[in-house]
This record gives sequence, structure tokens and C-alpha cells, in this order.
Amino acid sequence: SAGPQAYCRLQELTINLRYDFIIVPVEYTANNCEGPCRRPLSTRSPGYSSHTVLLLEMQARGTPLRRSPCCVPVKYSSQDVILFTGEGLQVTTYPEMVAEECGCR
Amino acid sequence: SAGPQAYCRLQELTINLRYDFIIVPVEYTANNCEGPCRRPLSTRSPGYSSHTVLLLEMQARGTPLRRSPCCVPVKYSSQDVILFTGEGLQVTTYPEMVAEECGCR
Amino acid sequence: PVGNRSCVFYETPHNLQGSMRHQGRLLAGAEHGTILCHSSHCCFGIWNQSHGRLQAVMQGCWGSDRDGCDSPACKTSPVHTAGVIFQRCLCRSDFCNANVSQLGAPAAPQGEVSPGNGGPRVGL
Repeated sequence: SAGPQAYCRLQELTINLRYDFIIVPVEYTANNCEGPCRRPLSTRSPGYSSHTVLLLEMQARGTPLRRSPCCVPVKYSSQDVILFTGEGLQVTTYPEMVAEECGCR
Repeated sequence: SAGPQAYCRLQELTINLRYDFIIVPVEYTANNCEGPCRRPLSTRSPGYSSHTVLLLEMQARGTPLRRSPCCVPVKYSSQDVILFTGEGLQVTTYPEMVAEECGCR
Repeated sequence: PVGNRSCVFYETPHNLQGSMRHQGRLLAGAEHGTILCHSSHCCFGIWNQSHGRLQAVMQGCWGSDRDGCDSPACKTSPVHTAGVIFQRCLCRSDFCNANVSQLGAPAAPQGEVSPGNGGPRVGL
């Protein structure tokens, strides 16, 4: 759904790989994490730490934070890419290219 | 320094643990991550992924993101806490209580 | 490596789960139990306060210098929990946790806060 998210979660996002040295793929599903980080951090976004809970507690008690908890990837997966190295093709697996799980940090 | 940060980095932050089941400590240094996530993601904030680089590339090309890369903890450490369980004291080590390193995600 | 802070070490034999012994090296045979802190310069003390008397419950090395361990002397603050009052301090001088140097006045009992989502994510 395109509207704002009710809580922190994974959303599909396609990234275009139009770089002249990348032969395949032209685009890939990278995903992104979107949504508010609010109390209570429910089981919906399991990737939360005690640190995040305590930051949210501070805000709830009225202490402003210079940086509020943010919905971010907490688990990635890799992506195969076929490059042109100037001499020939090269198959490469890039780590941390696809967001798989989200959490509040 | 209290002003806005030039880049994503660790800042000292003390969190008050005034819960009546926590005996010691009364407060602890939890730290927080603050600062913009902009290109180029330099060696100053080493904790960045290919996913983040590509998200920033998309933005640079004029594609708006529903969620921009955010400066967050990428490494935590634990914290000893002495609790009162109603019967007696309990020494507990809570994981992920202290932010130790920051990165853009 | 052993740091350069000596603290009194004591842990009540009753109703105590876990230990802070791992934060230093215990000197055998010392009268009150002395512990040399491994990494911090901080001692801690916890006393049970009832009927105007203080009873030591735990004393030892605290694992970090960053948790409000600024005072060289043991200035306590109270906490009410389930009808019990504890006085606790962190301090940073040798054996500063042997006795309370300044007793915090007991405040009114606070509302009960359960360790659910209202507190740190606990594995209790």
C-alpha cells in the first residue's frame, strides 16, 4: 500500500542498476523499511533492542532526543550481479544489497 | 558538541533507569547515533551497506524515497543491572543496551 | 589485567541470583573481602533500609565508570520497591563502598512499573 505505514515494516522497492559496468540485472528488488517507531514496540517489528525501548521511554517522559528511533533494515541478503571488467564478464555476489527484515533502532 | 553533527556518529547520552525494580545503576551511558546520512559515505561512518549507497544514489538522481537512510546503532554492548525480583536481588546482563558504533541504513 | 581500584566485596547469602564477582579479583583472607576491579574505577554498594537500620546486601566493583560514578564518596539514593527500601551508591575511591557517607532521604513510593514493554527488553 502506498500510504504511510502504521508500524515499522518491510516495503517493496525496486532499484535501478543503470551503471554501464553492470550488465545484469538492470534493476532488482532491494526493499526498504518504512513506518513509525512508536511504543509499544510490538512483536510486529521484533528487531528492537533494549536501547531502542529506553530511547522511546525517554521521549515518552518528555525528554527530547536529538535523534529518534528510526525504522531501518536489521537483516540483509546478497545479490548476484554480472559486471563487465573491461576484459570480460565477472559474476559477483554483493552482500547487504536486499533488506530482508526491519527493526527500530 | 551540542550542535547538529556533520556526519553520522556516536554521541554520548545518559539514560535514567528510575524504574523501581532496578536497584543499580540509577543511570547509565547508553549513547546515541546522530548526524546526516549523505554521499559520499566516507570512512568516518564505516558501518554502511551497499543497500544504503544505492538508496542515496536513487535520491541523488531525483527519485524521492519514502524513507531516507538513517544514522543508527550498528553495534551494541551489554549492561549489568541489579534488579529486585520481589524476593531478592538478581544480577542481570541486558544485551543491546549501549550503542557502540553507528552507521547509515 | 587488574585495574587500580579496590572495593569492599560482600554478597548476601540469601535470595541473591547471580554475582558481581566477575568484575574483579577477590583478595583471599582479607577481613571484609576486598576486590580489585578489573576494568573500572567504580565501587558500588546496596543496603536494605528497615526500621532505621542499614543492612549491607551487596558491595563490590561496578563494571563501568560511565554510569553516574562521579562521586569519590558513597552518597546514596533510595528506591522503594514492593515495600522494601534500598539505599544504593556508586563511588570512585578505594573502599568508598565500605560505608554510606551521605544517606539519601527516602522519597514517597513511586507507582509500580512492571518489566514488560514499559522497561528494558528483558529475558526475565
